[in-house]
Amino acid sequence: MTYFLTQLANGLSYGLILGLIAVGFVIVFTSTGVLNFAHGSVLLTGAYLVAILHDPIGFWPAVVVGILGAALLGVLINAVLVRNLAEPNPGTAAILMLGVDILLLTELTRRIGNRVLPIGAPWGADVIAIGGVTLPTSRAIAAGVAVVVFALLWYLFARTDTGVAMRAAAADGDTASLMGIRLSRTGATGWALAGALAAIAGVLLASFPAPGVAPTLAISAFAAIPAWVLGGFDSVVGAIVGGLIIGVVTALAVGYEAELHVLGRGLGEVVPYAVMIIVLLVRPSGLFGRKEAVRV
Amino acid sequence: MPDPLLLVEDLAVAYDGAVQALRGVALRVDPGSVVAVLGSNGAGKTTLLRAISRSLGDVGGSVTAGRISFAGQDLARRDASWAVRAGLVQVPEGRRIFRDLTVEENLRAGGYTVRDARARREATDRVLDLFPILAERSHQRGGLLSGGQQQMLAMGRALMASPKLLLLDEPSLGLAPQLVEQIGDIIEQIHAQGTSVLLIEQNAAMGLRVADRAYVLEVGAVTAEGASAELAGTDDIRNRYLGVSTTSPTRTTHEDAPVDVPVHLQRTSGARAERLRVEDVTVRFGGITALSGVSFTIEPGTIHALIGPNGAGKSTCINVLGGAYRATSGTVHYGDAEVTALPSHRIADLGVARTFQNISLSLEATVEDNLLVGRHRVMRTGASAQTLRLPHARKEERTERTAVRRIASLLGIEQLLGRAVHTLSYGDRKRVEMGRALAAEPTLLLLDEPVAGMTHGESQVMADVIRAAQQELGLSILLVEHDMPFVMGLAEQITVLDFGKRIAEGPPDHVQRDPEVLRAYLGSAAA
Amino acid sequence: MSDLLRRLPAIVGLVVALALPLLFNDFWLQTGLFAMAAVVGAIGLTLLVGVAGQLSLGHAFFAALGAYTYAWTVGEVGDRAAGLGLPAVLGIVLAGVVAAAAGALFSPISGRLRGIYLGLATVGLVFLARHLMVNLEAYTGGFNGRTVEPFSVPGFSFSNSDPDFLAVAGVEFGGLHRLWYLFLVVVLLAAWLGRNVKASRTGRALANVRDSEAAAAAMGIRVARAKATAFVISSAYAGVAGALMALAYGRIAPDLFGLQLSIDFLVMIVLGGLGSIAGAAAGAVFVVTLPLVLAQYSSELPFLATPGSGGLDAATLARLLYGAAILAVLLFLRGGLAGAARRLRHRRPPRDTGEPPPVAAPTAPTATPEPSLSHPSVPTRSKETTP
Amino acid sequence: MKHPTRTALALAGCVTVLAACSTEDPNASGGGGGADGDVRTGSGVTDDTITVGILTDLSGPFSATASTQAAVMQAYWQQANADGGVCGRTVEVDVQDHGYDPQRAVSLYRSMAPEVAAFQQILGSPINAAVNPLALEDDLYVGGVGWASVSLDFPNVQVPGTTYSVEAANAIDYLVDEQGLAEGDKVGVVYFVGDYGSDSLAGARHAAEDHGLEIVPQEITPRDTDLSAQASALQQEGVSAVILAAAPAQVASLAGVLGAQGTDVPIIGHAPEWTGSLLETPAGPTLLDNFYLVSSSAPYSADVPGAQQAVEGYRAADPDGAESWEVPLAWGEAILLRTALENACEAGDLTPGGIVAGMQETTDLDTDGLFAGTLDYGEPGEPPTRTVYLSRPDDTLPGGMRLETTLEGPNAQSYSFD
Repeated sequence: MTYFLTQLANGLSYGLILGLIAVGFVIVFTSTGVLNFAHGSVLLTGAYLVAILHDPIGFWPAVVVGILGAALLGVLINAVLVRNLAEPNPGTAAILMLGVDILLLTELTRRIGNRVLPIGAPWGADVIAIGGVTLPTSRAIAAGVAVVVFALLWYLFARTDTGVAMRAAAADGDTASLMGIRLSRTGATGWALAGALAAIAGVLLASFPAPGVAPTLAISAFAAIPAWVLGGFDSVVGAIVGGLIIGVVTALAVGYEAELHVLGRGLGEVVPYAVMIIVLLVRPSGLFGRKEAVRV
Repeated sequence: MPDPLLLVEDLAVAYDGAVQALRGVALRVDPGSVVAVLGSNGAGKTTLLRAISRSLGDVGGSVTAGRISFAGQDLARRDASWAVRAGLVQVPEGRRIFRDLTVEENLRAGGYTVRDARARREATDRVLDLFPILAERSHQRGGLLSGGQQQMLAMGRALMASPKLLLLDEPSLGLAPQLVEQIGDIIEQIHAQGTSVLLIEQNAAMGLRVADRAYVLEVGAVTAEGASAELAGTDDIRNRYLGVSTTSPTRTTHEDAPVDVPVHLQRTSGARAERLRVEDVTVRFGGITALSGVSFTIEPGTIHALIGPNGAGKSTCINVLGGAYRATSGTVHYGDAEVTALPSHRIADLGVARTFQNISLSLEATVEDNLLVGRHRVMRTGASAQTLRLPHARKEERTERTAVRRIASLLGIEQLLGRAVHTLSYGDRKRVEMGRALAAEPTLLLLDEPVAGMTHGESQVMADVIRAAQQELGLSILLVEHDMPFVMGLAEQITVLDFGKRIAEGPPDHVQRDPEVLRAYLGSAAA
Repeated sequence: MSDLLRRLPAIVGLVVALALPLLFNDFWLQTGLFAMAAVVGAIGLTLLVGVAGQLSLGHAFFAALGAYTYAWTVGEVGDRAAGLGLPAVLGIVLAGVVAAAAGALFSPISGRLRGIYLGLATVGLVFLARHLMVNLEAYTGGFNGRTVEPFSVPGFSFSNSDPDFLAVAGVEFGGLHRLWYLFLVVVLLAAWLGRNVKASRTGRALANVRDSEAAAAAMGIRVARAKATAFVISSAYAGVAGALMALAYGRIAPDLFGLQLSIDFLVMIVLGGLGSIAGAAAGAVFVVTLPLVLAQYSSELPFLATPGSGGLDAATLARLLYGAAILAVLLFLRGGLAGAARRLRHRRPPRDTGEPPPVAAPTAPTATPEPSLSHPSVPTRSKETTP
Repeated sequence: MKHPTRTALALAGCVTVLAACSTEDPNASGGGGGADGDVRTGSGVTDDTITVGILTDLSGPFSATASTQAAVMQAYWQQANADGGVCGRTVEVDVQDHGYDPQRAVSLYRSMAPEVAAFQQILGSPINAAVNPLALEDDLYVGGVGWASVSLDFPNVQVPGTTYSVEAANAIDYLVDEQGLAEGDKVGVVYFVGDYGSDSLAGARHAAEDHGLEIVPQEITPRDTDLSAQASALQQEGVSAVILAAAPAQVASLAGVLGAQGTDVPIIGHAPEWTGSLLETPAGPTLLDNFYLVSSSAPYSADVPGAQQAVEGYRAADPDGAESWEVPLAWGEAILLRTALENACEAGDLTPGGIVAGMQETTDLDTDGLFAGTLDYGEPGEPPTRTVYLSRPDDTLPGGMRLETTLEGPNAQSYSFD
């Protein structure tokens, strides 16, 4: 039982981080209609900034720089590239982001080399144990940070003008612009938010038990795609729930791999996608997605 | 004369660089006045508003000539956000409230441009004062409000920016009579508070009631203007909305003259028109009842029209018949088959074809290919035979191309067969849409506003085409249209809808004199 | 006359394709094989994405299925991984058929989801494929993969043996040369069939579904089935492309069919110009060969650092240039490569028919103002009636 | 779909008939190029030069390790050329980047194969899977591959030391002999999906069976950098030791979690998962206490002459180069190729096939400790040695690893490659 609870705790904390990444996908998608294939390299950029700066300027200032840097990167990608597409549609935008991903990842790989850059987080390698259930302290902190970030997001979207404007723009951009809401600005805000969330997730993913920042960190953003799809493409809540589901399912699949051996080795990698496909079979628009309205 | 608040001079607008939606439009709104722009569907009313509120770009339109100035400022290089900040706020057609946001959040989005907290509080108070119901529903999601409440929310949302000029796009669309009255009162109140209003209306009764001055827009050009009281009395308006007089001075023979050479359409099968019975059909969407207990019958081989003011439920009715919408209750039978139980493509298999109000052709494909899509149902060879271009598939393809050419020549678009649809004018697109439906060899043809946005000459040609097709193919036709001369000259039987209910039925001359119909169109005064 | 003119580029292209093996070294022959395999897959994907408006990132799954089906069908009985020892021609056909069948199995999802939503759902297939490839060791050889029997017909093998020596016009025709012509035949067939599909009743129905599902349904088109059909067709193409890849490699392993392959296919058709068969082919050649060309030339630049020194080395530069090339096409070429070519052709007056169409333009094609006959970006659906 | 094949046949037929074709090989009699003096030469060899190829990943995910190895190899050949070259010829190195893309690798192989005498290195397991069969067909020497057993299937491939399976079997023997594991104990094996991980698992299984230990396998992917779930599972099973076949990120993660939750068991890893910077991560203390490395090549700071020469040689060429396990390994791999070339030269056959034969004639090579044991490539299908190095982390040394001893346990000897 404690074993189960340990895996559950692991899964939930990991799921919350996945949620942070998935929310970034949702926000970029709803505010500018872009499937952000470069989300992973933005995440890596944020984490990389923290890793190289924590020594000279201290961890917390470095985190601030990392978050701002990733946010700025997002804004620039949107302003310089996405908004200047010759043929703006989701398909070309997605491929554009692949191009961006190639550029960012190549350059970061070159800079990082074969080092693993420590993130320099003050929480060390401790583990919390409550009644036999163990969880790395950093993971508990990560879960806490994620919950706080989600609360802030909720406040932003429900209580502030900017947030309401973003939701309005996502729901009906055409009408929102008639309210004086500049779609270019909500788009920029969306990219900035997504970048900031990615940087936070990057720092959390690079801290213990992970060793630090390495180029493979960028791939971890892909793990959030099933969470995003499963939650419904345009739902922030869905992304968080999706993250939790994927996190828990993955942790359990790994934890009970021995018992599930009939299904083949390496189950942890395929299970998130299997869950995603099953959910889509039952609910094609995901758990929390708006059903596409059929209008004539 | 005071300096105008809004001045539109010689405005021309085109979509996708090809479709001319407005030309030479001039219009002025003086401070403190209410101005109405009347016109039927496709006349370019919404385009005009979008040009003023700087939101044309979102839908692929652009101003090709003329200028618009607001409070002395040229709007040419301004965006929608600037316009709102300058005090020019639009309430879009169909309300377009944010359904997933609460009432409060909707208002908040409306007040987005107001940075001053006190000004915003005052605006909120003013709006809640005007619409007390919104205060009660403050925490409900917008999508849960009734139609009238949604309209109020949409107007309240716009008023949050404390506009100098409020642009209202068809505020009465789809609302019950007492609500329309109420909206009218509210507009007057808004006006009394010092806000000028530019009102776009299809409901002439409503528009003429609240406006000081009105313009009539027709096929992208202003055809009449004047003080509301004067316009309301003219025969022109009566004619345009009720088609009482069948001779119109603007009517001329179109250059594409009706087809003299008889073009013969042939059926590939022996299908025959059946009786269509609509029984007690009700359709609800969220809080709105779009159709309520509507029944009528279309006899085989007749032309039946469905008319009524905008929002009366005509399109909803056609969408139920075509299978795009589900009826909440009631049944529709075509012959022995129950249409209401079938998906769209099965209804099509029964021999029911339709056109769409908002043309839905494949824009990048050629006219010929679009027409061939209509033949989908008729063609028989399998996909693999076509892919391998086996002889019989090629033969069928040739036959079908000939058939399509025949339909094109009936519609006078034969020379356009090789052109991509997005290069065509609006009127030609309408014809292609009609051709695609005819290509399906229907026994029942549902036409949703086939001549909206066409000139009288063009619509006359269309009438000839419809009549010819009906005779050649022995079709039943259900027609939804606002162009009354067109309807009155074509239909054998007319059903009139208002606010989702059937209010009259009968032959044209009977319907034209029905007091209920007059009231619905022109308001109680006219009746 | 004008018909001949219109076909001239195609004819010239065909002659060039037939002649190239006489000039190419093994490097370019091998690259050409990969490019041609990619062309087949890209044509299939453009039928799905460009014509039917559906997105798929699952192409690698179907390619893998095709590759392994071929290897299994043709593989020797009693080899390390199972095989049926059937004729190679059957192997290629089965590769398409099995992939199509798998595509059909996916129809509950492919028929119900639209566009980008379907694209993300299909990502799952790639991971599923990998799981199967690694775990079904008896058929796939597991992680280390399995060898692929060369293509052969009785008495002639498309490899370096049987006949052991073959020369045409003084050039020795080894396995790569022979495969080149085999691939060329498959590519031409794929393009021809693709064009027929596009121009057929099915193709028109798919385009109509893309532009308006409601209108399509009203014309009697079964929307869900049309979407599933498009998916099946493109799966079959991917399966054949996979079989070609297997032949080009000679040995297949799960790593060859990762998500990157799916993404590459998508890059090909978007760069090439959605919905255009020629565009898909051009995009495939672009994506397969550009990194190689860039690597070739960037290594000759003098200012670059040596690998391992941490400076900007040639390989990194080539990769950066490749990324930049993708951005450039998307930012500056409307309608991708096919769109640019179309504009080039439209630039000269239509009555001028005496000369062949221009092959290359001296200036950037985007410099010319867009004619009104351009490709609309997104079909406008301005007015929506809300009931 | 019958149609396509018929057309294909028809077209193939046309080509055959129309073109001037021949099936007589005019060169059939003369095999393998011209002879020069007493040394026969083939591709990549002229009177003054021998060209060797490096086909590696300079722009993809393994670009960091790959470019270090390429730089070390180039430094070696530079030095070798300065000392007079091989067989009276200068050795030129042709480096090409495949970016970890198998298609590019195969194409590049096609372009390099006619121009090189041997491949000093072909790097990346999907690349090896695709290219090695082609190299076998062309009878070309391939070096610089990983230690996965799959390489032994290719007689033309020179494995730099023993295999992961033998390393893992040695590790298990060591655990039983020195760490007191006994029958019934459990050993966790956390391994990457793929040839590397599964080879390690196979070796561990073999030795565990002999000792009556139970293996608890956990498969992971390079993407898994948080191994909390795996660590918990291992703790739950009560393992007494862990063998890890992964990359540095996984070492740090697993060791960190195991250490933090108080699972004080030895963790044994393979060479590719070590980097000195691991000691700076939160897992550092645990690694110092519990980590062991089994490897075929000596660590960077190993106190053996071969490794010291390698480090000196590389430092001379690039004073700022990386201080990592790649240095002695890549240097040693260059020595392996040099030996093969010299053997071929002696035999008077510098054709590709002659170089492969030269490699197979390397039956008793002592690398001054660069590789554990003496190397014998005389028996294709068998690794050249079954001896491995055991090293421990040491944060005072460059590269962070101290060479402890050599191992050659009974199960390492009995492991069979069939």
